[in-house]
Amino acid sequence: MLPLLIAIAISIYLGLRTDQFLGSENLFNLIAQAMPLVITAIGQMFVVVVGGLDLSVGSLISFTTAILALDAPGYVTIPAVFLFAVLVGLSNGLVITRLNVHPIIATLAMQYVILGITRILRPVSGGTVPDIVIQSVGGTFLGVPMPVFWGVAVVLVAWKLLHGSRFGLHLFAIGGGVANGTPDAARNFGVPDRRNILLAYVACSCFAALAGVFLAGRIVSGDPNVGLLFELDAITAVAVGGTQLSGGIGSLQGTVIGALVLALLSNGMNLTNVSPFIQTAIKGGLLLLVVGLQTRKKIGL
Amino acid sequence: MSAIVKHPFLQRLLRVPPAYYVFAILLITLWIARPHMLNANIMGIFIRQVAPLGVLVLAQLLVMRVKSIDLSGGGIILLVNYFISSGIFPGASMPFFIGLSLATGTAIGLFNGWMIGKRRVSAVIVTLAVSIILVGFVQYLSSGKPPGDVPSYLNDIYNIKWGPAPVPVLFWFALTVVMALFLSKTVFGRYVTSVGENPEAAHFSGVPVERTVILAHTLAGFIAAVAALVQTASIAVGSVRVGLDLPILAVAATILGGVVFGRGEGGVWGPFFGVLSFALLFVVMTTFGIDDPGKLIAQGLIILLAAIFYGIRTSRSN
Amino acid sequence: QDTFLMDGVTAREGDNPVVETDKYKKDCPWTIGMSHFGVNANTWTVQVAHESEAAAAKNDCITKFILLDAGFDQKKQVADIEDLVAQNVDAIIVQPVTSTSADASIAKAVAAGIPVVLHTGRIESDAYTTEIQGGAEHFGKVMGDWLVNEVGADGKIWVLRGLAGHPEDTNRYNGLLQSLEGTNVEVIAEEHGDWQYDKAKNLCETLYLNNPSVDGIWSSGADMTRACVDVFKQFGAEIPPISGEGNNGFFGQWIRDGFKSVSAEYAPAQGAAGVRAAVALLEGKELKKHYDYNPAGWDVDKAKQYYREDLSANVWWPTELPEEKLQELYGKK
Amino acid sequence: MTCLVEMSNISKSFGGSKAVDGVSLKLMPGTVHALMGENGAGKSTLMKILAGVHQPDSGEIFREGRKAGFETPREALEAGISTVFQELSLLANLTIAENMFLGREPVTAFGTVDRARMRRETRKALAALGLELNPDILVSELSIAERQFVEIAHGIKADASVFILDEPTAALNAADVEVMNAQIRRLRDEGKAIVYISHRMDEIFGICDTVTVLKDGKLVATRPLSGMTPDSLIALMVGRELQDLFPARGKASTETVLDLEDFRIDPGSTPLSLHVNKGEIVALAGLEGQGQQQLLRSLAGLYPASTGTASIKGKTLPLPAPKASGIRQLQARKVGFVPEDRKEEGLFLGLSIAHNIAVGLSSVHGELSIAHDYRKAIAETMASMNIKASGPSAPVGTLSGGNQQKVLLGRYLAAGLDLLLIEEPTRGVDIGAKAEIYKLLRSFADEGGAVLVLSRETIELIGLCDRIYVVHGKAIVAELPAETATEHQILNAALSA
Ligand SMILES: Nc1ncnc2c1ncn2[C@@H]1O[C@H](COP(=O)(O)OP(=O)(O)OP(=O)(O)O)[C@@H](O)[C@H]1O
Ligand SMILES: Nc1ncnc2c1ncn2[C@@H]1O[C@H](COP(=O)(O)OP(=O)(O)OP(=O)(O)O)[C@@H](O)[C@H]1O
Ligand SMILES: [Mg+2]
Ligand SMILES: [Mg+2]
Repeated sequence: MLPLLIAIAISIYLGLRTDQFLGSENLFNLIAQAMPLVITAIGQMFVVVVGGLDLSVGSLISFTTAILALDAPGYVTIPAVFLFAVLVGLSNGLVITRLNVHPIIATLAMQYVILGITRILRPVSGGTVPDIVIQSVGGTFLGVPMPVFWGVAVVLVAWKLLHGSRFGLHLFAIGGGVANGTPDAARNFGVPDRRNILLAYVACSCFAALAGVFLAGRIVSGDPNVGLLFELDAITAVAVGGTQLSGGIGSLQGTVIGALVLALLSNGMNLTNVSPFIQTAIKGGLLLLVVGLQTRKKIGL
Repeated sequence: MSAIVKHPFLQRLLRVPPAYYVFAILLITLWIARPHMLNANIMGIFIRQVAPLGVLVLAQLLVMRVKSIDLSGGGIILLVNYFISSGIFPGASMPFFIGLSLATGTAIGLFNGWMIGKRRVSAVIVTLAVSIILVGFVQYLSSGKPPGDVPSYLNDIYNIKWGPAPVPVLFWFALTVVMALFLSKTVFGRYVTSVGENPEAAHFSGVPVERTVILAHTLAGFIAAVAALVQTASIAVGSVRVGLDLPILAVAATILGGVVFGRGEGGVWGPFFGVLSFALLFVVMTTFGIDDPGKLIAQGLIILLAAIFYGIRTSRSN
Repeated sequence: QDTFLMDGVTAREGDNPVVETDKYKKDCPWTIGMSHFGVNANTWTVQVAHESEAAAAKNDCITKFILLDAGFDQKKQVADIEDLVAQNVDAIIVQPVTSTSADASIAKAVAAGIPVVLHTGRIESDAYTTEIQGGAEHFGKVMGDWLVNEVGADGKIWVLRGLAGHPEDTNRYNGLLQSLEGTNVEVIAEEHGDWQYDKAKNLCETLYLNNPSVDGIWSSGADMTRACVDVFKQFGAEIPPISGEGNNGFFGQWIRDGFKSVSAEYAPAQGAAGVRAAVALLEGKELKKHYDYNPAGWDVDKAKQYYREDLSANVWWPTELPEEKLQELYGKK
Repeated sequence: MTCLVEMSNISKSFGGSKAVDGVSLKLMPGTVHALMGENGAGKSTLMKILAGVHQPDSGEIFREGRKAGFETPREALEAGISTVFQELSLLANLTIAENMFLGREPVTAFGTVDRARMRRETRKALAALGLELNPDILVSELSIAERQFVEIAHGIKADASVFILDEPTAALNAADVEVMNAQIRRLRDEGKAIVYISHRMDEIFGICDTVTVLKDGKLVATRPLSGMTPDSLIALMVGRELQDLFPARGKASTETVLDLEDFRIDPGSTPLSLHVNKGEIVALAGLEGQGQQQLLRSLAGLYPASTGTASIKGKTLPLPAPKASGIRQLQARKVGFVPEDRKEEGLFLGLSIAHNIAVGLSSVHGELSIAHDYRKAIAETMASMNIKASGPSAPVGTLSGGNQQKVLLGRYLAAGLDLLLIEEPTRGVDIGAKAEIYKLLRSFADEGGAVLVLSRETIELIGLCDRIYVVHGKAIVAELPAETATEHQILNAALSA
């Protein structure tokens, strides 16, 4: 709940402090600015809940923009992007569940590999993104900017998967076992754990690809570096939202709020003209504060 | 498949941390492709390149063995580098800089440890946040005074050789020996092993769990400051982004060396060879003229294959 | 009569429309916003920020100068520009992170009636109001032409590139390729040193130990040249001809060690030029759409004129920072 | 009548040692089949093979006459085989209802998990076991006994025809066991087959029809229980007659080791006093959850709110004991606290026997002192306790439950302490090992130690101890000499309070 309070506190402060913050233009800006992180963080949450981590999402986002900016029609590149995301998720998941590799190592390796491929495909930023992507991100529908619809759709889908299905419950069960040092616990209940973990990584990759599509629409080009360090922001958002990195405990609303807190912070510091030389330190300090006040039972990751 | 995997001899082989295999394979590759490079002088220089990483890995493996992680090393390195290169302490002597750096690192480590051990905050987030704050702090400071030169005596020390062996390499090696003895011969080492395996049971058997975690992080901060000094000595200039990718590389090298969160099968030497593997990997790829994307892909695949090889051992074959 | 922007900056020849005078004219005081591509990439990018702030501080009409740092993050730059538009600043200066990522938000700003000045990086659209462009191919070619001349038609060279994926890196490299065209100069090693001292040092050590015979080195600048020279000195080897960039530390080394080099010019003072261009637009002065900044390379004699023993290694030349600011930021005491 | 399950010639080894060696077993409908054997005999392993957790190295399984093999627990479940595992395995981060339905959640028409139905059925299943728990509370908030009940409820709720209960009662007291037995009888009467593993003779003879005895992974015999006596069963298990389960009582001195005065477990509870003398083994008896455990644990700082005075050998112990260092504070006064849950709180399962014992010897020293390897002490402990393992470097996790328990006790016995506070000294330990543990505790007392022990097995307390305090409602309601005490007397004291 603390993150929510912080989000509200920042909003109130900005609302009072600046004229622009509550303007509809800025609010829509804010939604659009936060959306890639919201989407990626939601994806990341799937693997964090099972006690994993996915460091490859940043490169996958860059890769997605690079593919979309290839000189090919959208009906080819958009499905291709998701196909590739599924492949990445599958291979992360297989390596982790079947070959017993630590998630940090497996996905770090994947991050390098995808980044390498992306650099070959698109050494520097450029290219043109299919119109449909640009329209679906930058346009409006019934007078409401598209990012709002993205947000609603993503949250609904994620809610269904995490909190409204057997799949989601199973993820929490698996994570609970992992966090307790009994990784087989869920399996002994008849939960197909390896398959579900695999699917969690696939879901994570697919959300990352979705974030990539959104970003491609926003920067209207492909870029090999656009997703750089995004994985850390996503993990941060997940953790700020109260999800335990050891697995098993967390909520979707927490993650969304976590991502919003980070976005609000950047937006707020820009609007209140905080010197760029100090913005980074403030961001880190707030992160420390939010997480520092959430104490847990267990020591560790 | 599973029958082969269960064979005792293969089991023993698979128990060896992957770092040793990677190192051996890279050494053989180099021996075939560039035999002239396999001489002590040349190798010494290559190994010297990773000495800062090697020192930082000692910090990382210590905290990883108590099921924690420390990502703040990048921030510490940057801050120490800034202290020394910015001239905000005009005319300061070498002992002053060393003392200041070590004190800073230790204080940051203590803070990390307190947050993680006492307040039980997520280690990933705390140390990441501390790193962000330190980087931000250096950015703030450098807006008032950008970093400049590193005192030349530091660089001179870095370039001393003892026979064919560069001093930084010997220093790293010595530090690794000390750490190995420390972990295997002291009660603290036994505490570390216990906490890493099961903090709850450790508590019930009289291990001061919080204190162990705090101490591990404090030591890690101290060691990160040592790594920062080595890194700073290795370059003649101050920089606004030095060493920021070291923590994640340190995690990779540590895991490659067989130390996974809580489990410490590779001991101290596994990660040591993990770092050496990274050194050789870089050399081999540069030698073969692999370009940047190729380097990334090869680096990823090698880490992955090594980890898979190691992972098969523990895979649930039943 | 052309408006002065900076030494070495000239209006582009050929098709170069004049910006509608008076279109952006506004009464004093002004608020100017700047979206920097990344303040903390290296000391050069820090200095650009300082040059911009100093230039804005010198002008009494600029009551507020908002500097935002994208940290080389395209999405943050898009957000930064949007945030500047939302604050209704009078002019926006953009150092684009990439050639396309900021296009849409720049178009948004211009549509909102805010002039946009572009420098130190091209974009693919022409939505901006005016641009000052230097570096890039020209920079790489200045170095490349000099090096080809030094090593002869069939020399063997190493190529030290900057940050992979960065447009400036690719463009400088393309400049080199233009110089190499039609010669037999052979590139025997090509690596990315990210413009950083530590990376470049490790690279040069590795390359040297691999095969020390090389006729010349094309270095994409920043701190890499110094690192590579240090490596040759460390091995007691003769330093081959190597290209460099206008950094005080490098100048000192060049002057002391007397190796063959050229320094391509890429002034951090472009930050000040950007502010001047924005002011010119707000004052209603006549400005062209495109300005080029293609200075010749420096030899060691010119470097000696600029080199300052009393300042730290990380000042970049030429600068417009006032003396007291130079002392404050870079003074060794 | 066809059998529901036939296991034929099953073998399984772990890293070279045979855990199960050519065992065959038939489960008939409408029977409760006891599986007996010493610790490490292979009972759990055999059942885990049936439950799909382990794959046999050789042998076949027939389900209602058809050949079957279960690759995963899920497949076994789908084949109608439901298991309550020996190790507690509930997921602490989920609610009771979620745990009850995990792996077979009902879904609504929208494909979402049908939580209302889960809640309803959970409440019903718990009520059948006499439990009134809110299905929405997290399992992490339950006591061990409650968890055990939830686990049993989960295991017997399934729509299965074969039920495996691997030591379901290890954490339960007599009254709870009776509740559970009623359920087992109901299942039996419905024609299901039940495998029942326990080390408690009274339970075996109370509800089982047939018994299969394993020894060292091999089948000893399968017999109807009607023709057997506890003694003949023990003889089958250990291969010899067991002379005396309990050692002779010693002579207590009058020197007080532990003395509690005006001690309140909670600030609001009735004050109590107790003392333990040198050479004495003293018990805390009573019904489940009456505060015995909380009393013991508050001395170790695990419950924060205790008040009063506690002294050890005349020196006062500050109360409430600090949470972080309570155990160490006891240790410094030569007092050991042996936790009940050996898997979570007691042992380092992945580490060697040597480490598990040495850690207790090391932890009284400062961080920077040299860590001795205590090779001699460890070897002596392993020998005197008769710990069955390949050597001191064997990971404790590979030992059977009983041997694990011995390693845990060994840690404290090797440390040369004056007083042991023990929860459940023989949880999940076979009868032979039990006798050994009793003997060890008695000789510890005879050599001048003192023991305060609590257990759910009243017989054990009567046989082992010198004096018994009966605890009820966080207060001591009776003090009895063990020699003359009876189960009936103790239960009476606990109930009439
Ligand atoms: N398309 C999907 N996306 C995500 N998760 C899925 C999907 N399909 C199945 N799962 C998950 O995989 C696991 C197995 O589900 P599945 O539907 O295959 O079970 P089942 O064989 O039908 O079992 P039951 O008969 O008990 O329903 C569950 O955890 C389920 O939530
Ligand atoms: N996962 C495992 N890995 C290695 N060895 C094992 C494993 N599980 C059991 N064993 C070994 O197999 C043998 C049989 O163990 P099992 O748990 O079946 O005994 P048990 O009869 O259930 O004993 P207890 O009554 O103590 O529970 C023991 O020697 C044990 O050490
Ligand atoms: Mg068992
Ligand atoms: Mg047992």
